[in-house]
Amino acid sequence: MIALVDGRIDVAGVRRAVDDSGFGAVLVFEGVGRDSFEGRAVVALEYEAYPEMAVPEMQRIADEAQARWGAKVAIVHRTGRVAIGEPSVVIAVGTPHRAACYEASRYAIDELKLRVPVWKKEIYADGSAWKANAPG
Amino acid sequence: MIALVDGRIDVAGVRRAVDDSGFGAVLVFEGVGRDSFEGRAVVALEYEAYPEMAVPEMQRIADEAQARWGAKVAIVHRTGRVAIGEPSVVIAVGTPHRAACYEASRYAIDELKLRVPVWKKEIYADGSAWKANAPG
Amino acid sequence: MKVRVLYFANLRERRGVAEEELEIEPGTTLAALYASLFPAGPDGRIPVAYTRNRAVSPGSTPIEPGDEVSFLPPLGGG
Amino acid sequence: MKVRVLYFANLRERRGVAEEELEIEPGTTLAALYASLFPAGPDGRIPVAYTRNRAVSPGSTPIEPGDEVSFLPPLGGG
Repeated sequence: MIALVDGRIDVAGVRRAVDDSGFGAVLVFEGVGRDSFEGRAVVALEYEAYPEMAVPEMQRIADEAQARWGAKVAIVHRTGRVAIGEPSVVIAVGTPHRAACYEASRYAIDELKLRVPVWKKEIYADGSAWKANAPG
Repeated sequence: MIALVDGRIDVAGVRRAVDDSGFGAVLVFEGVGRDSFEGRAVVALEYEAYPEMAVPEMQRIADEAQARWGAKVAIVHRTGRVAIGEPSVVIAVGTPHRAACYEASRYAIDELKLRVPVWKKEIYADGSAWKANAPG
Repeated sequence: MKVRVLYFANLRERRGVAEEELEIEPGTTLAALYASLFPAGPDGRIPVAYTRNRAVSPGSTPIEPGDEVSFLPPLGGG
Repeated sequence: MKVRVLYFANLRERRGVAEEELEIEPGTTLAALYASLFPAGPDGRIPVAYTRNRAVSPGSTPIEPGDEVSFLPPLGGG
């Protein structure tokens, strides 16, 4: 399951996408909207994507994790407004053993932040700002 | 939330236990019953605990992760029979940033396997065996 | 010749549209089109990755008729 | 003197009960009690961690009246 969605992410659905009776470890990572950035109160986030590039790039990351760790990977990123405390991205990874699960999960979120064309705007009580991820 | 439970683990409930509007990353680890061990078909698992020692030890691990990474940690381990594909343990970790989340989650499961008095029996079609975790 | 240009995030806000069809000179490169659309301001230019037909491409790439072109500001996904 | 002994996993199966109250000599150590309850078989003895009153303790620890004692086989949680 690789997708961009406009409303709330069905976290349990992303988890189920990596069901496999041969897996002993499953990790679900949620990137969640925080209520502050460098001391400034954030009231919501807004995400925007280039879908025709973002979805294939997420698929490539999942395929890379599959090739490298034998992991099944599901990635769903949200677009539009995201409330504080709600996930903007959910990544589920399943593997036979846990060491590979942690490595593959970390790889997927790190690569997503570097490579997938998605942008984030922080909304404050009195304004807003586009926020880039720190470089790799 | 630190608990031993006798039936299915409410994964979403464990996740909710680490809700916090200051957290930007949440990881849910599931240790899941696998369908084979060294090529032998496993039909189910059975877990047994020393509850009066296991629960305080899980709490200590959560407290250590809190002190070291500022993480909120919830740990639920199941006892009794666990079907293949179902989680025997669920660990939810929330932190402000993701690097600490991965470290704290990995710490919690690694320490649990080393320190928490829980035992696992693999059930085969034609027998069973107690299985210890590999040493540290 | 015609080219389809997509804008995202702060570039979309500055341009005021999410996409448009433009008429450009044959041989125009990705970097030249970006520079002409977004003149440097007091803070310089937003650094971008150039894309042509949904693939990241060098700024020196000449645009072909009918291409879909975009300029990706620093990413913020996750 | 009386001591409460708990058994888990393969030790529980070998002993046939999950717990029992035993009468032991004053001064008996954790290791001595384990050795007397589980004589070494052809494969030797299952290696255990000794516990007294729910705390892991050295095998040389003398058992006190009323203690809760156990022998933890290699762990398999997770």
